[in-house]
Amino acid sequence: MGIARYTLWRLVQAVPVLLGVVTITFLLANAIPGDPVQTMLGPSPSQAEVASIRAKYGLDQPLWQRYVNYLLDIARGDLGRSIYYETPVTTKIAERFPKTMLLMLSSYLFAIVVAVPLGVISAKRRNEPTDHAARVVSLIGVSTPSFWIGLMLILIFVFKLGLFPSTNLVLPWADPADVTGASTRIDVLGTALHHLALPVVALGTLQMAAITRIERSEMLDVLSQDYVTLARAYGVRERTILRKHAFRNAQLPVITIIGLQLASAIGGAILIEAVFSINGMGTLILTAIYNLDYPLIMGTTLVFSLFFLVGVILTDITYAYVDPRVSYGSKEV
Amino acid sequence: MSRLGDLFGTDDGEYHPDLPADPDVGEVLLRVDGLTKHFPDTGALGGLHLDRDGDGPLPLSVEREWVRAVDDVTFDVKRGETLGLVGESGCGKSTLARTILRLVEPTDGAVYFRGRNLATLGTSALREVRQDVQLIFQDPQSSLNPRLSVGRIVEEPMRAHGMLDEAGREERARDLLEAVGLDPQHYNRYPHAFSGGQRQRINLARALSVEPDLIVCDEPVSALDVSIQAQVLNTMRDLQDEFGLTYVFIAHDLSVIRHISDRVAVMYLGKVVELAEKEELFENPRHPYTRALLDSIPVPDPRASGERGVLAGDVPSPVDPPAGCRFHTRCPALIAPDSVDLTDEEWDAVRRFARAVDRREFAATDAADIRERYFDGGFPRGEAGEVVKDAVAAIERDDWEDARSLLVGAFVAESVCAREDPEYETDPEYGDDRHFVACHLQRETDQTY
Amino acid sequence: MTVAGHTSDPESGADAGRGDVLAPGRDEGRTERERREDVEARYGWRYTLGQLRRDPTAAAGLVVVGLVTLVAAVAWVDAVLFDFLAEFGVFAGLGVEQYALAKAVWTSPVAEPAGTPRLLPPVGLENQFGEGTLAHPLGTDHRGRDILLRLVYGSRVAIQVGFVAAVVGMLGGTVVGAVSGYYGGRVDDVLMRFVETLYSIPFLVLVLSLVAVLGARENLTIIMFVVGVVYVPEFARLIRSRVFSVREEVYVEAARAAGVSTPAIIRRHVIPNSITPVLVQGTLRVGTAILTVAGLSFLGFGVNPPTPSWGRMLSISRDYMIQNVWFSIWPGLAILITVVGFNLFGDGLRDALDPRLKN
Amino acid sequence: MHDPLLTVEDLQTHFFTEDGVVRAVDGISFDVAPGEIVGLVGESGAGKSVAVRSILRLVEDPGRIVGGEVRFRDQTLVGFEDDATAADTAGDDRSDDPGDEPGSQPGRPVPRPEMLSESAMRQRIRGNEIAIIFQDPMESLNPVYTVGGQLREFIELNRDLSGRAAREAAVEMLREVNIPDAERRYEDHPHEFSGGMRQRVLIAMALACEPSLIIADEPTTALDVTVEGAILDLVRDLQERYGTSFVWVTHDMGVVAEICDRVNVMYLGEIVEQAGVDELFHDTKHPYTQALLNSIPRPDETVEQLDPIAGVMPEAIDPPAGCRFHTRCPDAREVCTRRNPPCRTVVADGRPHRAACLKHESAFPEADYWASRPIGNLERPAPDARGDGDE
Repeated sequence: MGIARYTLWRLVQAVPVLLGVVTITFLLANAIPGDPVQTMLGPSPSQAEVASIRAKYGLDQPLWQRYVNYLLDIARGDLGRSIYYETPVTTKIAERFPKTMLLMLSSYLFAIVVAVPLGVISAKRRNEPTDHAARVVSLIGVSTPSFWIGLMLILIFVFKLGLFPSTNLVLPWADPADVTGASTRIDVLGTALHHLALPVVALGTLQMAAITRIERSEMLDVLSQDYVTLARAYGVRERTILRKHAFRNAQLPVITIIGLQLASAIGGAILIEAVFSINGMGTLILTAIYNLDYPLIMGTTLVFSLFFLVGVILTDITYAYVDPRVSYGSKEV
Repeated sequence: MSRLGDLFGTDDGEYHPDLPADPDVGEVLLRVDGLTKHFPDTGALGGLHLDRDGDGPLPLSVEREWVRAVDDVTFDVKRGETLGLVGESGCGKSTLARTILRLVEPTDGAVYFRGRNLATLGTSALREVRQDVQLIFQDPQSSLNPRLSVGRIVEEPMRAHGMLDEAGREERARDLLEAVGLDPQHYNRYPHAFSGGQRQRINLARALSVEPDLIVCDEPVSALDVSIQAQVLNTMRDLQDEFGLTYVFIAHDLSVIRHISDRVAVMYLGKVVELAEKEELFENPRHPYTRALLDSIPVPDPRASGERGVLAGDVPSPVDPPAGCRFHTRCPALIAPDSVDLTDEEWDAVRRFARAVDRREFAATDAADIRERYFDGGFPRGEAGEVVKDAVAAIERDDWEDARSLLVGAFVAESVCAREDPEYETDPEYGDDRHFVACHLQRETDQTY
Repeated sequence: MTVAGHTSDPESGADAGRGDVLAPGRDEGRTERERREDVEARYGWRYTLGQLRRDPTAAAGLVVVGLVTLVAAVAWVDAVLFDFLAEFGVFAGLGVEQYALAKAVWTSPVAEPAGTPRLLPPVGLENQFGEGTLAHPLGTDHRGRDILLRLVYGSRVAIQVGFVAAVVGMLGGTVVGAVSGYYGGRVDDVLMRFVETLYSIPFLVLVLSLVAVLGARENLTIIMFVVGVVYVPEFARLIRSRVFSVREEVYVEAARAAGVSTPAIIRRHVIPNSITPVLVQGTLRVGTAILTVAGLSFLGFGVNPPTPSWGRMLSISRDYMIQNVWFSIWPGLAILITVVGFNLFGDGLRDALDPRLKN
Repeated sequence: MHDPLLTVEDLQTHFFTEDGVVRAVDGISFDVAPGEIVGLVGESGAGKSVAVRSILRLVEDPGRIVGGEVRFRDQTLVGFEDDATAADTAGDDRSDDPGDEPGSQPGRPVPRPEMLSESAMRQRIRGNEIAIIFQDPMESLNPVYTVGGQLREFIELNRDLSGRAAREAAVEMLREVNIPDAERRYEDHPHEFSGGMRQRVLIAMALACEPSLIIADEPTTALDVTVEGAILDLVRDLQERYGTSFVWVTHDMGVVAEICDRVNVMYLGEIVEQAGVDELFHDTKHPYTQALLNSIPRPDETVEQLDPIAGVMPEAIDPPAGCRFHTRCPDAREVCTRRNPPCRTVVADGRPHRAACLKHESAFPEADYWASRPIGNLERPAPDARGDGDE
């Protein structure tokens, strides 16, 4: 079975999960005690007001009817209207999503680029000072709240040193006309990177630390395998062993972890967006929650889950690509 | 065989006319009759599973495949004897042990223990019977719960069957530890403090605690070092004499089997291919597989002469075992189909060639080369010769699949070995028990008797 | 591979069919080290604890965890019992007025309740953002309250939340996972699809949504339960896979073969051998829960303003970063040290329980 | 007689664990002549695997080669000499004082200058001159690369072949070890091969590099008998055609009898007997070897009663003082508890038959064995250290 077939299989598997997520987001907003209308209108609204709002949001229909409508709406790409912003939820999400995407992908890039070599070096120099240092860094990394790292970075680089801006992000593909102080696309890119640096470090540290830990332990595990010893016994150079015989095998669990870390990265992104006042999906969901904007809560939750699911499927496919046993359907995996 | 009739019987204490009602009078303690176990080869999502090579739109299929782990196995075990069960990995011997004890549900067939069919017993009755039939496992380490003390482990079966009171159980546990050659003082120790051989002794003590009649031993010594193995084997024999035990002893090591067994059954791919008394089986093996097995074992004596008929190829998949005699795909003595009229030498050459093509053992694609290599310079005559020539032509145009199907179709599929399930009994040269051989070569032998 | 959406738990039967594939004589020819490790991979509890003691980092983790827990316990006892005991004059003449004052400071929304004895230097807005002094080693906050004291009382929230959330996750996960693993079949399918679905919603998003729809923004009790509930899928999967593998262990088969009843097998064999990874994961999850709840408090979910919590302190400190940098450093360090403690301890526990995972 | 291809002299490899020093290999000596199959036999824990890994300097942490010499032709693979300041603790009656720490040991050995550097080992010896086959064919092949790719890599490293030629050599070698349809199987991944086939691949790997010596570490232990038989036949056939020498590690006396020319029997880190295969089986000189032979059942004749060795092998971390086998030896005498005999020649015609047993008076006149009091192990229960002592 080739990769294409495996991909298809993996997508098929995702359908029930996706349906489950949709159901849960629906239940979150609809089956929980408490009347959203009440919250919306404040104390003692008139009967007529209540009825009109109910009708407007379809709340006068029975639960199953609303569920079916919700599914149909989603199938049409309609996530309802935000109560707070009074615009379609999809519009709002489309507006905010790119920044969150940028933030997350950049932090992931940062995390992987730092963690993988660090983990490998740490494993290679096991129990040497480099290893100890890497282990301390990764231990602290997984134990530190990302928002505090953000605060500390702001404290040092913004307030004390004044090197970086403290708020918001600039999209690197934005029109130079919309970006203050930029006249060319290169300027925009520079501004974007300038804005991105601190949030990326703050958000990426946890991922970086987690990946370093798993990279190290997997490398150690693989380096003790018979096939590595065998390669050594056939005179393969230590560097080649590390690069070829150990690295690829060690990446398998690392890939899985990278996929799963996406969930905590999304949580971190919400906090980091709050710390750096980035108007992305994170601040959007917070606004939705502060204002009990149910359609918006449902919509953002759904999009976040979708994002996570896509990430996991991508890592699975990568996994299958790296490990022939998966795509060939071997049971040993 | 009456197994189908019994299959639907559900009465716990079903009486079987073949067996005496009073177990102590009769000889047969355990009768395994047509026992079969097929496992569903399930993938993810229950019945739905990944269709690797299919070409439907979705990589899914709902078809179920079955692993035929044990297929129609029949034998008796007599009170006080040791029946050795030998076979290579994957032949189904461990599954057979578990199916006898109904740790896995049999697909078909019956297991009579003292006249009661274990295959149809209800849960509570089965639990009762398990007092009399015990099992010992291969891995002495993983068969002991690391979180229980040795005393607890040995007492557990007694507790389960409500034997004795707390103090009585402890006393008996200590006695048993001593009986299997351990220090009763170790009653409170945990399994990790013991060596492999000692752990297997703990297993023995546990099995003995409920005074069983029958112990099924699944590779009890194969994880042990040779010197320890000998100690445990000796202890097992002593215990057999002392407690009047009956063993079904499963192993892959023919030397161990020869040492411990009274009668031996050889398994291949889910079937018993030969069963006879020990001396008869080892000195007068009739089944080509048994012979190959015996030839393969390295003898611990440099002066022993040993020419070995190497068994080519791998064991076929139990999901789709060969029809007829399951060994026929590897058998060095495959019988020529009646339609094929060749001399023995010619048939040998054809068979060898067909095998080589089947496994693509050679790279040559030149007719002359093949003729030289497999047919000593001349293809056989007649119809058979034509088939061979066609096949060689197919190889020359690199169509191995075609060549294979030509040869298999003409020579293998037509053979009696691929068409009929062999079941023969012959008179032994050694001992006085019957000698069961599942090989069509016995046709002629039987006729001569 | 345990990625959400994966459904690869081979049926037990198919595995038993491959039972005899076990290679003979694997024990041979291995190095001494491997043999020793194998012997030691199976253990009694005493052995585990012995291992833990010998691991210096795990011991350090244990010390940190113990200290923070102790501090939190003292703070808790103080908060609950102080008034009660003071009413009976227990502290009369013991010089505890100082303490009473300090306590009043953290419970009060304003700087200083009327009528507190003035044994400590006056605290109040004039004392805002004090530098570290003997009286206030870590300085004072925007309202002139002692930061150290607030950290101490903040530990109460952190520890409580961490333990409750982890325990809720463990208990819930154990029930779901055990039911799923025990009944198997349809029940297992349904439960696992549900668990997988929950697992597919990013953790914090799920917590936030749940907290929001429950209207529990300022209800710490509900929040910590919600965090715990969100841990349930993870523990359920862990326990289920553990139960599945223990169920296939030979000693369980041996017990079945000996005629031991199913409840007894579960009680004596399955549970004792399934819970160790759960304990390890639970320890690590206490740390994660502390981080999560700190994040929630930072976002404004959690305890009400006068009650100190580390996340809330950090949230407030944002507005005063220019005035006093230490105000935003100490709570973060408190979180860091506590979580490092739990991580070290959890790692040590894992190494002790399964030496083969040790690196 | 030829000069030996490989000479191992007083090789010592210890493991420095938290619990103490494990003397896994404690002063073994043997040699391998060209074209010879030399067996290294013993039970688990005897130190066989560590010994052969030490030859190629493949011992991993916390194991370290701490002494002795390994020469291959005229090259020194391992060569240690004692520090000049060292007190001479070596000798026949090697005392087993437990307190030796790796750092504080007075006679800490230092590598001799002629010992090959790591890179020389890599370039000239490993794979090139000496190849190794491990016990577990499942674990010895990297699951993410094709079998052919791995084979080709090793060939390219160790022979003057590359690209197409290396590939052809690899396919040729796969065919040589009877892998059907080799051309196509070359592209397959290890998990698509059965256990026996993988072991063939490993043998092909070893042979393809055209080494002078192949170390086979229990290569057939994980295999079924019929597969094992086929592999043994294959090895013998290939050995005759290529003239490669083998060091064959096994615990199976049957395999030893079948394939080896000379045999070294190991017990607890030491070689206790060294002989040609026929002499070993039919003129056994060490009680351990004898006991081992007495305890195995035979496939070709019915042995009514097995005569096992009492007790279990002690832990190498705390070996018995004196002769290491004396706790289980039926012939042990009082002197055996004090003196640890080295392996000395007891029969000298042809290649020497060596044994490390004091009962051979001609070789150990100083021990005065026969005058010593028998300690009668058979009646006495083995000392109960930590629950060991099987009988």
